[in-house]
Amino acid sequence: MLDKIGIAKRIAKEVQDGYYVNLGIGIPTLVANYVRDDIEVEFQSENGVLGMGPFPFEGEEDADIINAGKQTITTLPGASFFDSAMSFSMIRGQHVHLTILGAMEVAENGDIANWKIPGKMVKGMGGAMDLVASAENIIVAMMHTNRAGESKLLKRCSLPLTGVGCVKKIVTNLAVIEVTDKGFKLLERAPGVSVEEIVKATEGQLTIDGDIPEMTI
Amino acid sequence: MLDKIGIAKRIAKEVQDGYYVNLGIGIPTLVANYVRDDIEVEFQSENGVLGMGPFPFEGEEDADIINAGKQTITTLPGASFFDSAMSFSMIRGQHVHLTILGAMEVAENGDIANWKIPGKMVKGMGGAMDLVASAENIIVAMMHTNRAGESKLLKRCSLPLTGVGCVKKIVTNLAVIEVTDKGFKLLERAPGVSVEEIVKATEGQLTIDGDIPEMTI
Amino acid sequence: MINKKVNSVKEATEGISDNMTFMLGGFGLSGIPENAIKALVDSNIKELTCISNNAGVDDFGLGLLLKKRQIKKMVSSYVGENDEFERQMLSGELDVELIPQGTLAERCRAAQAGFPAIFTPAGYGTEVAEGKEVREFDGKMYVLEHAFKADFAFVKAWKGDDAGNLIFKGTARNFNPVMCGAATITVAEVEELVPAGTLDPNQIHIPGIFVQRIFQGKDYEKRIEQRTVRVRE
Amino acid sequence: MINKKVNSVKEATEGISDNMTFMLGGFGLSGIPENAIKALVDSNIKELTCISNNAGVDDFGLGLLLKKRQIKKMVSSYVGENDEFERQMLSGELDVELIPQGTLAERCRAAQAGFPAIFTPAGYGTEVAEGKEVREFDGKMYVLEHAFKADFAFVKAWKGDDAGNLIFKGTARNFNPVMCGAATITVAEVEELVPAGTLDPNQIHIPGIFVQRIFQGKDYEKRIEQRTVRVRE
Repeated sequence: MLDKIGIAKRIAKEVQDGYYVNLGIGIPTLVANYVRDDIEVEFQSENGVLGMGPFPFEGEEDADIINAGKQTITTLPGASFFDSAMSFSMIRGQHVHLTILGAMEVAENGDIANWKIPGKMVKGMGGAMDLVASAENIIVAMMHTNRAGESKLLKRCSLPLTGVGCVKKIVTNLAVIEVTDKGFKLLERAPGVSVEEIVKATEGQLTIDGDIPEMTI
Repeated sequence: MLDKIGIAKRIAKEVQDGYYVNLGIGIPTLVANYVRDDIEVEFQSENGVLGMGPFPFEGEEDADIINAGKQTITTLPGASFFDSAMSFSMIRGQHVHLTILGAMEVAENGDIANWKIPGKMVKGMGGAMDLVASAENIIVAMMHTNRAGESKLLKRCSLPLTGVGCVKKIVTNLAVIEVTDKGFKLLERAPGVSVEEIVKATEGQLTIDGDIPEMTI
Repeated sequence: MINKKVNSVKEATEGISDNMTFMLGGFGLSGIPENAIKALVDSNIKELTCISNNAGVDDFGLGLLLKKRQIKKMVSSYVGENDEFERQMLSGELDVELIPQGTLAERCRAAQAGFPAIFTPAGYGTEVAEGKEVREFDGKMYVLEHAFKADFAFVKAWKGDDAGNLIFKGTARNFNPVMCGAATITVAEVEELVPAGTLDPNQIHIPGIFVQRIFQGKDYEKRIEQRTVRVRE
Repeated sequence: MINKKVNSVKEATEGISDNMTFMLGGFGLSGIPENAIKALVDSNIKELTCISNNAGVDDFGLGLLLKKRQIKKMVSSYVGENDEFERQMLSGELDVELIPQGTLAERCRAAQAGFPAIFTPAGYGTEVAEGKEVREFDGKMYVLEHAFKADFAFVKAWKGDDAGNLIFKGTARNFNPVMCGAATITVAEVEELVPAGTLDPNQIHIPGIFVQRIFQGKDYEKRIEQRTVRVRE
């Protein structure tokens, strides 16, 4: 079974040379730490920066240079700053190749819910609805089940949607799953996790085609 | 009767303190030379400059600094350069207060035709259609009649339109005319021009209300 | 040069009144018009509608207006990090309209650029699209979203000149440029106000035509929400 | 940093072929991609559709492609100053679609920004709006215009870096920024190509994400169409 860092490490393998990537808050943010050194990747943050680098050294924080999680950041050579309209031009115009974000629920048709739980305080969708409605390649990072042990990979989402039919891949603590025309398809098992455990934890239609390899991270 | 410079001088009096102004090619371009010195005005050119100044001194021309007439220009303190989308944001968003342009025909309902003569080589509308569809205040600078002596102030335009119901005022070699709900309204006569001459040269409905003063330029 | 300079935040905010709609730049606490917000708090005007990506924190930014219950409605994409906001929202005192961040930006830009509405894919199939026109283009679905209308836009820039030209710094740029010219009156406050002719005309982010009033801000706090650092090895 | 640098205009124009649609930056002869145009001429590809505000003059700019009859259709706002153009247009050899300048800019920007279409007031009530959807918003009429689709965009910038970031100069900026990212492949040529990290991230006009290939241009002629000067007193 993977922990959060394991999920981030596995997703990092999906990042390819030449990709512009938008990382959501939480596990997705960790992905940046595990991308291979020998490929060229740039990270975009929807508040208006491309070419994000690591956190600043203590004492070098700048209130005017933050990411979408409001964290102080630095930039790398080749970086640029821009306004919110241009930022979403990059996203909506599909210039950003890959979006990695968390979710509360994903449905077998690729629907995603990650912004609102009725009856609870709703903080808002931020840029998530733009990202999922636009990106060609969307990978969800999440736990396979919620705290009550219920599957988060569903036949249909029960929560208000963030976007429809958009998720392409899901990496959880248990598995790597592709979203296909015929529902979820199991691609890889997490180390030490059996196919049976994954089936049990998945409510939506799950296709298992032949031997399912254990993932390497 | 006014010559082209006279028309430009008369129109210059319409330019008010704090106005951003877009000047078309021809007579309108001359207007800049006659605006009062004691008011603050900035000239915009739709190819991407605000705060245009006079032509450069010989030897100081820069191929990268031109106006919409492709003439080399200079800029004044406070000027800025921008792309074509932002330039038309200024125009379409009505941040430019006044547009002055030439015309082949103006109709009594404010329609304007100034870009195309069927059967002749058509060069294109450039920014004129955006300008006339957007500006709150549009003044047309033109001769009252064409070379054949026919009125250019018509009941309806005969040429393909550039914009509908948009012209607010017309300054010709003979008169200053306002476009109202009830058609053309004569405001001023050019020096030495009689009301009768103006009536004769105007095909569209022309309201003459009381004594018509001779203009001062 | 058309002079946009005013001498105080008081002069810059002249004309504000109850029931108005304001746009306010900033993302989180970065790039917010600190001086204008303080003036709004001091003015005691109320029943305001505020279009702003976020709603500040309890004791800073728009949180200061919320605390004094001057805001009737917030139009934002994300409103976390604010207990008083949560209390007013859950109690029904505060009306909140949540819209996608890119839609928020583009509805401002539409107002700036004279577009009545835009078609965006964001929110299609979600409750954000409920009651709105949707349309298919090339096999993809889009939602029709309208340009905002606002009385004042309050923005914060890094540098500005008397002609109203603005330059922003880093990610403090965010929503500030798209709000310029998107309201009837745009008020810009800057960290450094210089005479016209000082800034490079080639490097202006927002030309002065989109700004009605500009003033030299003061006492910028520029608070950091998430101070994340790494250790020097 | 994702490296966009290619070493020659030949490499930069790889993949061009007959029947393609190109966007070309520039206003008049100012800010046109001189190197790319020459490469297109040398390539002998034909039946091209060119989206460009103007069509050059007889012996420069797009006029060079017209002279060799490589262009099937021009999409422009203004096409004066070109005798060969006039001859081909009047003889029916060349198809010409004239559209308002602001509409041209915004149909590029729509493609760049992922919008399928826009509502603009320009051209309402004229032949430009014939056959197009019109709609009233707040008592004003607008025409629905669609985003362009193009295979290549050729743009010219003043400075650029290996990451594809661009800075333009003066009014040579014009249509170049709005065409970046508006085609499948954007090719930028620059007067000065510098290593990534050299340009101020705060002063980039077009971030490299909108550019697929960038190269150091050469032998810029930068011709002036109307040399207007005043006499030194």
